[in-house]
Amino acid sequence: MIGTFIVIGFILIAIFAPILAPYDPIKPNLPQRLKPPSSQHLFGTDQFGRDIFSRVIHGARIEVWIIFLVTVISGTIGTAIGITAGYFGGAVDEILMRITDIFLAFPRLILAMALSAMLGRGLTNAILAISLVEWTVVARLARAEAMKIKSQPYIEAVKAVGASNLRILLFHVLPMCLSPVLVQLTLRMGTIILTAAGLGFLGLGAQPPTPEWGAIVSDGRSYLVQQWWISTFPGLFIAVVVLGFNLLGDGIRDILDPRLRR
Amino acid sequence: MGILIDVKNLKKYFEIRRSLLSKPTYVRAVEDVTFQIPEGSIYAIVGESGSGKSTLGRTILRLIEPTSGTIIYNGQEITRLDNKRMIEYRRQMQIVQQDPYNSLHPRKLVKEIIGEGLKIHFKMRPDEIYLRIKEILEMVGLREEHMFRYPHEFSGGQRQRIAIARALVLRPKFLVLDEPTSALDVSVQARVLALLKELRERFSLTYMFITHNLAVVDYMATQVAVMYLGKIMELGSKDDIFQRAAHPYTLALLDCVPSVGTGRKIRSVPRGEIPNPAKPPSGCVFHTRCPKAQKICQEKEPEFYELSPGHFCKCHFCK
Amino acid sequence: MTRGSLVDISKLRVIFHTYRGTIKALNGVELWLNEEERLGVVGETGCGKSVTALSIMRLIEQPGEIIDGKIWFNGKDLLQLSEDEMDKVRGRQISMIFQEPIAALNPVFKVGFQIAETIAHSQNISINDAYTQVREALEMVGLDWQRTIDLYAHELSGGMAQRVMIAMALAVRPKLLIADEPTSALDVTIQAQILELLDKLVSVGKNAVILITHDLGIASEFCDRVAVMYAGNVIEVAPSQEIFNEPLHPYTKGLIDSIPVVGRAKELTGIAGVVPDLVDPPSGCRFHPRCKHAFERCNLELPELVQIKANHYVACHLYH
Amino acid sequence: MKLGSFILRRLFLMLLVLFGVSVLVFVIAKVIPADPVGAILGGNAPIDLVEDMKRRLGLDRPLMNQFIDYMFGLVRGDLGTSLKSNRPVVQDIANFFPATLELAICATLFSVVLGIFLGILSAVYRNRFIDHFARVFSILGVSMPVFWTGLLLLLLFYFRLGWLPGTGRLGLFTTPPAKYTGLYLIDSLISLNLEAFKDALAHLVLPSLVLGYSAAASIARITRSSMLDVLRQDFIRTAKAKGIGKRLVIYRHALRNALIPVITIIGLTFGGLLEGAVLTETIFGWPGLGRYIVNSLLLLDYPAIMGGTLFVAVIYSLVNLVVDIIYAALDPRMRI
Repeated sequence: MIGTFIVIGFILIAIFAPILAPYDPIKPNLPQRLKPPSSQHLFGTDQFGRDIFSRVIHGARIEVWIIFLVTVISGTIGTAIGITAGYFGGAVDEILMRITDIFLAFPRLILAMALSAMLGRGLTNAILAISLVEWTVVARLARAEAMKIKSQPYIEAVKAVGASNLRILLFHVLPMCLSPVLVQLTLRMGTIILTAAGLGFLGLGAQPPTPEWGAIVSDGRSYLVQQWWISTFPGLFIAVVVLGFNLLGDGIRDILDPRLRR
Repeated sequence: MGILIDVKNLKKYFEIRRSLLSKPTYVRAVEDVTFQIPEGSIYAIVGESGSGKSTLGRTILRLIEPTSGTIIYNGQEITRLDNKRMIEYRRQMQIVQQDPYNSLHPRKLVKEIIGEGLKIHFKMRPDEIYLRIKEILEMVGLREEHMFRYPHEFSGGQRQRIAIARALVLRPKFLVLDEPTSALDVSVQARVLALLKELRERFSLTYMFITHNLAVVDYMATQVAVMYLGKIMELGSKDDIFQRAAHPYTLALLDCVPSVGTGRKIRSVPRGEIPNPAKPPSGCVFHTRCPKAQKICQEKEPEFYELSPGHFCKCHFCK
Repeated sequence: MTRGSLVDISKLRVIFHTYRGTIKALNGVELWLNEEERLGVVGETGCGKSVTALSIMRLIEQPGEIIDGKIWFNGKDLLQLSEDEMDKVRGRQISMIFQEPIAALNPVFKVGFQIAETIAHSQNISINDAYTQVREALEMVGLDWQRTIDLYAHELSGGMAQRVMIAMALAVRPKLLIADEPTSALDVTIQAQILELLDKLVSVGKNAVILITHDLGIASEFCDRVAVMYAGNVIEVAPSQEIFNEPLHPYTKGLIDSIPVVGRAKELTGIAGVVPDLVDPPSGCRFHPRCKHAFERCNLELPELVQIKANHYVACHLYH
Repeated sequence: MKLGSFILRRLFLMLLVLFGVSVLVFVIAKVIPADPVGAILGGNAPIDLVEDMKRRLGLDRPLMNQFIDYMFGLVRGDLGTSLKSNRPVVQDIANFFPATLELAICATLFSVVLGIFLGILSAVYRNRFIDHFARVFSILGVSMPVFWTGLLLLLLFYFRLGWLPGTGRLGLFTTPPAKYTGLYLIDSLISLNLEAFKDALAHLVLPSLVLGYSAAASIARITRSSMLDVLRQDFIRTAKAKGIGKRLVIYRHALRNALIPVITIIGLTFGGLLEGAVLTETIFGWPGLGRYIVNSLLLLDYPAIMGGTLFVAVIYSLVNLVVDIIYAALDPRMRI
């Protein structure tokens, strides 16, 4: 429940960011630099005098954009590769899964870092990099699902009725794989934000002055001792939103797992 | 009566590879099976788990590709037809599977489940399809409004009726019934079996009835084949098997059936366990458990002796 | 208590809490048996026969709950015992075997250890000391003890695993053995072996048995008396020959008319309708919506289990 | 499958994957960047400087030749020379890795012990206070960004309270212990340098805490669900029916089964620790491999990037291999 509220709130903030944010998130306002939180600047200001609150609010848009694109890209690639491997099995499966293994041989963040840096630092390439890491999760799941579904009697029944492989794959196997894949993607959304923020923090993701949350935390590092607010508030937002996604994910898992019902 | 299904020397081996590097072993699920199903009969295949009865049914429909042998349907060899040409035969040969809880696509409406085959095989307008589905649902004892429900809204018996409707809506001639009632309670089983008998009369169908339950065989079948470890041990008419059984395994199976309301009976239960089908015994595959086993049984596989017309038995001592 | 000298269950009610609502699984079950007696409990899926067995063992877990009733065993009401006292009943005075024998054995311990553990608990000795009795237990069930003792559950066939379960259950010499569908997962020849083995061992050990099964043939052959359950109630109890040859309750009759019997050609009638949803069960007699003989009272009042003849009880308004 | 042949098979697969990994690293570093030299030198660099740089990087040669050279180098254990430090990358890794290893080991110990302990308590006392506490603890742990908790703890315990040292592996005035393993805790003990031991330990507390917390949280979550899963199995009902009592049912019959899947998670967690180390090391100025990789990525130091990522992938694969073998050894069902 709390999770749902947080996630909905997060999305609403992203949608209405231009209305909610009192100041421009990017334009410097040097006279107002490094002001502590006050009624004028709820979360204080940074070294360029930009309002942290406005930057964080606009940051929500960026995070939503990241989640959306990564989910779509990695979901599509992963599902396509996963169900092909799972349904056809044999050599196709062997090859596709070894490729997946290669991507899985890296710790995720490190692979994302390398990809992002080599593609050229920036928001779009960071999204691409994260997608190229995330698809393996989807692929493994989609493969397992496809294999499970393929051996179900109702698929055999469709075959008995005379359906072709392509028809079975698209109309019968794919729809059944989709819902676990969507659930998995929802469960991963928290992780996606953490990865994106991590890249931003390291300077390998979204670049200043883009108000990406991880990048803002990084901005505040040098001012940590005196101007603690610059890093604290965006970090808090990351934590709360990821918490929201994780709570939501736990809730979905409980509903889907009939054994846990009570 | 003509022969509808003629199976010759059919084999189906499954390859088991323990790892990439090791040599594969083979499970001989169906080992050199030959038999004929006369048109209009209910041909029962009886056996315990691992006997290959279910694999046999699927191989005949080419849901699993045979390793070798031939399958002749209505005079036409279908063993090596390509997918395109096989489609027409798929329409004529249908299957009802064992587990009604997994044999219906959980996300599709009953109308879509039954209509799928119609869309593949016939160029029909939606209203024609609708009428066909309605008609078949009524024949299996369901109602028109059931079309718009999902499988989970039905009981096991009703689901099995939907599966029967899915098979029959294509107007097939031949139906493989793979343990169609073993997942059902007896009171429901009785009604499904009665329905299957009635539908056979009505559409002059031929059934291949796969089961482990001899009492159901006695109730349903006209012909019986008894399988053990991939091989047919004995086959004949229902009376051949139930009155004049010759194979020790058939006798043992008959003996193991619990009696109802007549008190305890003394039985000769075969000792030991069913061997691993990947490592079948030498000679006669039943010799490890057979009360009559002699030295020859370990060494030589018995021939298929014809005891009387149509009654065959694979045992050295059945004559 | 006069009905049974070993076990007397009365008015047992069990519910399960689910998202869909409360499942009224047992609706006042009445069951009893004497020392060394064998009682078959038969019924179709969801009738509550397994729940009854688990209730006797007090193994009903969340989200299930025993809300009412008494289970007298050997002079004590099991439902009043503390958990510690109950642990002295389980595995000492009452043993249980289950339907899926391979899953019922712990996958990471060897068979020998699991048997020794059971013996150790029942005799209050150490597991090491109990190992000396494992050989005897395995030989009792016809297994080669040297080969079996070091195997894991996944290395056993279903038949072997059930033998191990029987060895475990009977090695403690329980007064009562509860067998919950012990052969339903097995092939007919193996089923016959297991039943024969159980028959022999139970006769020698003088154990009372509650055999839960959906197969009326097995109950009829193995048991002295048979209780038929429907939708959470025991609806008829009679000596096993009698219940098949002279059934009284319309459900029992319908059930018997549904069973195909080898060599006895008859039409199978089955029972019309479906088993009720126990979240919202029918009022009165739970069978009345499917009963050909139902009249007004059946809809209003739950019939009690009353004695009609010697040892023959039925819960049906037709006989009151 | 015998354990031996299982290990052989896994080793073979790992070699195959590692070959793919080296190809992928090559692709990432040499194929993806459109204009690496431009990226390093900036767009307006004089042409001869660009040419020189290209020659130094070997970029003037066909891709295939570059690949062959790279693979031969790998086989000889030569990862090239860092553009920044001008030292062989292998030597750099040898210098930086022990710091990361020390940190990862401390964090692993902390997270495994705490995570498994909390997970078990949580499952056994399901829906009781301890369960609620453990669940809050773990969901916070997997939700809070490591770099943020790190900064906050640094602010509190170093800048404000001054209880713990802030950055680096040792204080400015502590002489590093003689080098045997590169792990300061062990080296200082071997050389009986107690001063250095205490200092190194103090420096390890905050980073391992930050790094270990999120790992502990995910281990606790997995342990809990694995334990709950096992408690629903048939054999638990059998154990209860034996009357051996709740404690034995849980600690003898359930725990061993529940810990088997947790073992694999520890392998994955180690990967998490490696990536967490990148962030933690950056915050705590920890001279480890993670920071080395970040710096080389920021500077586009190609040989260092390739060597560093490749090395991390090899370590990660090895850890997962070991974990798989332990798994197979623990679960009798794997040894068919």
